[in-house]
Amino acid sequence: MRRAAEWTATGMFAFAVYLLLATFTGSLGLWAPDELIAGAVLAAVTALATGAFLWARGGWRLLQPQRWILFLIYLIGPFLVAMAKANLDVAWRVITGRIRPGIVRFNPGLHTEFGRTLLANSITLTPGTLTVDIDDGSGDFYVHWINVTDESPTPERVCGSFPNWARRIAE
Amino acid sequence: MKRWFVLAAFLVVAGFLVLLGTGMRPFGAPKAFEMDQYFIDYTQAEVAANNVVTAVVFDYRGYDTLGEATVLFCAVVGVALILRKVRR
Amino acid sequence: MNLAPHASILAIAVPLLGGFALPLWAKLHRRLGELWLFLVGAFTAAMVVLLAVQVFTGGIQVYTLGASSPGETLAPGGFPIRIMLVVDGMGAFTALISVLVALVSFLYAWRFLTEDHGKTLALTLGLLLWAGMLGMVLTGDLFNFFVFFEVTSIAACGLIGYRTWEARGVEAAFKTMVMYTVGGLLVLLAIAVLYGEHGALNLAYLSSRIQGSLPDRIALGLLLGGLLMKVGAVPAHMWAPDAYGEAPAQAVILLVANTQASLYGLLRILFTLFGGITDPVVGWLVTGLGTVTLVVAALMAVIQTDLGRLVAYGAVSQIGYMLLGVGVGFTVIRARPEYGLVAMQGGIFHMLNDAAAIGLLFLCVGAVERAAGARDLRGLGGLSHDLKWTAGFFLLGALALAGIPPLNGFASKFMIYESSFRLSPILTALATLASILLLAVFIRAFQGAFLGPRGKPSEPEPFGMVLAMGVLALAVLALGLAPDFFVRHLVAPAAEALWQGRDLYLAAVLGG
Amino acid sequence: MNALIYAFLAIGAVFNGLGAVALLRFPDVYTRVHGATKCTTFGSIFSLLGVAVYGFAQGGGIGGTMAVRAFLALVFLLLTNPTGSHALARAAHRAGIKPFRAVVDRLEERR
Amino acid sequence: MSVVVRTIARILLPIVFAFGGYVIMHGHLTPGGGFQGGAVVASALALVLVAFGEASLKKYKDLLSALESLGGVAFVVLGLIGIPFTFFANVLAGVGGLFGQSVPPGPNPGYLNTAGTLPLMNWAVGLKVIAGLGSVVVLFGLFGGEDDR
Amino acid sequence: MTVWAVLQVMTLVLIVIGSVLAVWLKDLLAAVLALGGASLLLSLEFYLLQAPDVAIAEAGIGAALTTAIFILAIRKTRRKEEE
Amino acid sequence: MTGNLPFVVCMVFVALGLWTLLAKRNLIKLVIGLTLIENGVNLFLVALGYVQGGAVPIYTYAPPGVRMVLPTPQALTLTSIVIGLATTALALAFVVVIWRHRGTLDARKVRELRG
Amino acid sequence: MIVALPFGVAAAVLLGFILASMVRLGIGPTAADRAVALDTINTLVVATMILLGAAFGQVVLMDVALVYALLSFVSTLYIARYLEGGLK
Amino acid sequence: MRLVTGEGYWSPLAWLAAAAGVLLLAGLLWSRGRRDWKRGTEEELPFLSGEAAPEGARVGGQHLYWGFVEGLRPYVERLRAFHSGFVADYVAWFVVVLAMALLVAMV
Repeated sequence: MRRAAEWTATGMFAFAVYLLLATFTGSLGLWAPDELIAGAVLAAVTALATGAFLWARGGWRLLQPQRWILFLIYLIGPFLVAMAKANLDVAWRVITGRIRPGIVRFNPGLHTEFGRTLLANSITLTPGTLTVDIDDGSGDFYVHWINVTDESPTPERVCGSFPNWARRIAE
Repeated sequence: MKRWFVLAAFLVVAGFLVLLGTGMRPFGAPKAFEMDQYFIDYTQAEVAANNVVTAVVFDYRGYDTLGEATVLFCAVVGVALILRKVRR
Repeated sequence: MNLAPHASILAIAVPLLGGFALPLWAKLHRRLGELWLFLVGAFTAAMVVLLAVQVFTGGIQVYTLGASSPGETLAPGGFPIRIMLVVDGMGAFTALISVLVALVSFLYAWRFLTEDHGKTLALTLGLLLWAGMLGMVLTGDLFNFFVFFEVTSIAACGLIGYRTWEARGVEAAFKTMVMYTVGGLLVLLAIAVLYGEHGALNLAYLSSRIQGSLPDRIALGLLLGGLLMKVGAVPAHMWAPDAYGEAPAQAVILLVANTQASLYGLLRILFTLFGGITDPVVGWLVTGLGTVTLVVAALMAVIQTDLGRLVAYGAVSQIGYMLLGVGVGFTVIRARPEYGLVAMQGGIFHMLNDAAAIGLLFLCVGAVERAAGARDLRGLGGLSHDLKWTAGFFLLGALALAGIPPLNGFASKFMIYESSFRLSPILTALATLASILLLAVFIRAFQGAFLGPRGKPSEPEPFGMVLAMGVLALAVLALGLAPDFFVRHLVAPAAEALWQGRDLYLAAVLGG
Repeated sequence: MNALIYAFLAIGAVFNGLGAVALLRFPDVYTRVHGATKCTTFGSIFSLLGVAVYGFAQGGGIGGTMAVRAFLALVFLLLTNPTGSHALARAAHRAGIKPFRAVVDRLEERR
Repeated sequence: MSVVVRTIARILLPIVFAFGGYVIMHGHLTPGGGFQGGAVVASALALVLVAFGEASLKKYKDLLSALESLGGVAFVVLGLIGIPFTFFANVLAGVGGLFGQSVPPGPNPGYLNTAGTLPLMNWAVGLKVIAGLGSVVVLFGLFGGEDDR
Repeated sequence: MTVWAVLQVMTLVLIVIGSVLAVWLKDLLAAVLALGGASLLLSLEFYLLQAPDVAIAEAGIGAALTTAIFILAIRKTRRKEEE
Repeated sequence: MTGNLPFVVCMVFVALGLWTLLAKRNLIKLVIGLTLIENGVNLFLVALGYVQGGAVPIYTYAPPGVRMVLPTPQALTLTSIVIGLATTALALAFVVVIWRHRGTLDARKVRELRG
Repeated sequence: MIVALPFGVAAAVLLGFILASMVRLGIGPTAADRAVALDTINTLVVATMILLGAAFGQVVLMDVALVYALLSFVSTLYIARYLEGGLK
Repeated sequence: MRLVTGEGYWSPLAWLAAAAGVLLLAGLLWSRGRRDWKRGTEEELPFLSGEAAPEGARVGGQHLYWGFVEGLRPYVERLRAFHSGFVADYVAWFVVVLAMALLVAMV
């Protein structure tokens, strides 16, 4: 049962990707009917082939639509701002050459794979930080920080509110 | 002695190659292209495909593609043959 | 359904299909794979023979792939756009050689290869190599020629590396691979140049358009270089003894046939594609390289102690005879047609003789290796006590290759000597010298491997291998005893097709 | 509309250039990964947004498809780029490359 | 590889499959075709290999080689169905039915069910290339793991 | 000189640089990286020459799979070019 | 405008690859050299098909009234690319097996077959 | 045949940045540096391809960029896996 | 059964007839001799400079034509060095052939 649901979800995902790729091809709204049929077949095959790979433990929670909305809000809101700040930060450091790097450890308390991934990628793209390693067991993040102000920081000090966002979206 | 001989031969070959590069017809202005013009003009009517390149690959020159698939198959079988486990 | 008009394409498509499907059948059951191989081989051979009959009785056969009928060669504009198979006498002749060799090879491999997984893969590669040879020989399109050239290259390299449990085979395969790839890429470069200049890939159409401008001539040079390498002319021959020496026996004879298919390509390019502009100097190049090849390879064979490598140098030396014959023919054919024709007939006839005789020798080497587990002449001896058939066949092949009269090598060498004497006696002297050297070498090898007191006892060769060798031995005898029959019915049309057939070839493709 | 596109393109070019400069100027692998990833991702996003806006402005099948393609490329970049740089940084650390003038290296301590 | 890479690989895998399928399927309309799409999907196999370790693909080795043979056979058979006319004749183009529609001349947005045997050939070649390149990568990855030489 | 010509020349120069690096570097991994870069820029050049089919094939086969196979082969052998 | 620069660059590639084969001693470097020659030939083929100001030879969303570049060289190049990959894979398989037997990648030491 | 000039100019600028990254690919002291440079080049090329697709006014060209955006990741991962000593 | 060449012809059957005649003659002569002439004497043994043959001695492949091979050796050694087994040399000689072919094709 769970397997079937996973495969269905994978198929839907692949179908969505296919639909994005094949937009503006026909008369039926944006898509031609034959495109839709072909896409459905392709999505089914994709689900059969890759369904076993897509789902890790705890992936269920990602199927709730409110989390997607939250994710979009996060992407457009705090994430984009942080990213812009990150770039200006890099610009400043490139020009002045003032860096004080180090690898620090903190534990944001995330447990699912998706949550950790989301946080890690956010950290990588935001000011002055770069995820170097994640301890699979304890969930410790090892982060290369370009301007170390605290050798044993709290999560908030390194990446602001991101752990909370990640928890809300993925856990 | 042999080094210089080979170097001279290499220079001859390289010289001819560069001569070829400069001595070809001008870049961007093909001299004879009846065949390609035929493909461009008739693909939609004969093969009913929009992509002329695919039409050439699979229809007009489909036999080449068969050979190419054979090359790939040969390579895969060859790799399997070379990297197989041998009990000796 | 009437398959006769489709014989030329079926001769290529069926072995390809067989090669693709063979692993599937073999995965179901081993016997099933062997049965499938037998069926495919028989059908393909039948198709090639049918095609050859058509060609030798009805002239050049043209087959347009993908058109609405096989004979529809030209597009409305009056130029060829699709790939064509064009088979003339020479193509049919070479295809027949490859059929003979390939069938013998499969028959031999049936009992020769013992390992299960590797056997399936090796048979697949052998089938595809055969298909590639047929494709190379029957095609009438330059790029298609290149594609099948690469098919044969890659399949051959995979087969050479069959012995992965020792480093020598893989080393030979790597060296061969480098050479084949460079040669193939330069051939592709030449084809690209011709395409860029004339906007076509059809051999006949290109031939009618080539005027001898600078790019055309450079393309000729590149094609000559690449194909001479693949044929194995000294000094670019060095991959050949490695490959022939290290590959398993059933693959080596396919490699020999592959060399001859490449020689066919060389001839096709010299006589048909560039037939309008080449002058005798090219013939002198081929003649000179051929002479050097036969002398150098024979001399190198003298000091070899490895049986396989010794025979391999003998094989390279035979390539020299073919190049000599064809080169002499190309040089003098305008000035003295009667000798030129004889020389070319000699060179082409020698292709067939060489395939039979050297193939027989290589198969014997394989049998020796299988029985004794070694090939070094310093350790071998006394094998004729156990391998009676192999000893007899080896002697037969050696004598045939050295040109002892009633056997097949004599007839073709006789033709080559006689006509090359007209061009320059030095060539004949060198060729005779090489022949004598080879006789000495092979007698020495025979004595070393087969005569003497019995060593450790070894099991006799299985029936399948004896049968394979017997077929080639029969061919050697038949070719030796009735040379005129084969020359009149196979070789003369082939030589004619090369020499005077250019106009016919062009007319068959381009009409009028 | 044109002004918006030009602005996007200019921002994209500037940030991409910043990435290249950071790649050249920073002292060690980790800082280079910092500069290169952040700046090129951000710059590429703006470049692609420029194309997407151009496509929407054009409208119709061509423009719409162009916008969708640009958007998809953007999504793919956002997915793959930080992951790739994370993998590289981790690999560099495991390969034994020390951070340049690091004040603290907790990861090293763990081993 | 780390959890980040594995998760992103999980997400990317269906995307790459769908995209590769799109490239193969639309070979006669947009750039792409059997070889290109096959290469894309084969890279997805390479991605699985690198992200989840070599062992993850070990059990698919036989399946891949069988699929490759099937692809090759299908391609030749698709050539052979043209044999009433000639080998590789495009008998399905322009006769109506599945894949048999004709296209209007000149630029157009493209229709999926055109081009005769081309889409089928694309799929045959695509299957072949996926399986072939995939098994090359897998063979390289698995070589020398547990050696009994 | 149009923009197209500028792009063309720059891409060609970049490919040549990448290829020379691939030949010149002693570290085989670095050479393979440079080859991958050259292959990628070759794909860009195909793109400029209006050949998207070839560009996709080159991107998929030349830049991704060839690099992967090369790296697997280097992993099974040795990384540095011996002197 | 750019003249015959693309053709010359292709030839430079071929010469560079040949030079690599002649001068380098590492087996993997030799394979890299083969790849370079192949890249040069591929680029040459595609460059042959270019028509000044031409468009992609695909009718889907094509700009109306523009000449198309020649399709045949692109088809040939596709074939050639796949052949190149096949060659590279097989050659690298040989290299790996040679390494397992000999423990060296130096071509000067991989010469048991000589004379 | 560039239809939209600004995109072409932007692409040319990005190509210049690729040249700068190429320098790091050449001089980078460790292999990790070179890998980072290659990763940067990948991103820049994807952006360049999209820009050029807009510049030429041809949508079909953009598929290449999508393919590359997906596949460059694979080669980066292989390099990373190699550097960290995996890939047994 | 005549293979006509430019100068003359070659007929294997005639040759076989002649060979059969010669063989017949030889057999005739041979049959005139005494069968038991050498049986059982030490003349059957190989002659090794008057020494007794060592146990297990065998004339191997490398011993045949020893002088012939040694006489050729100075020439062949040079050729042997030429076959160095080194891949770059293979390519180098290929490049030489290519250069020759290109130069010849220019004529």
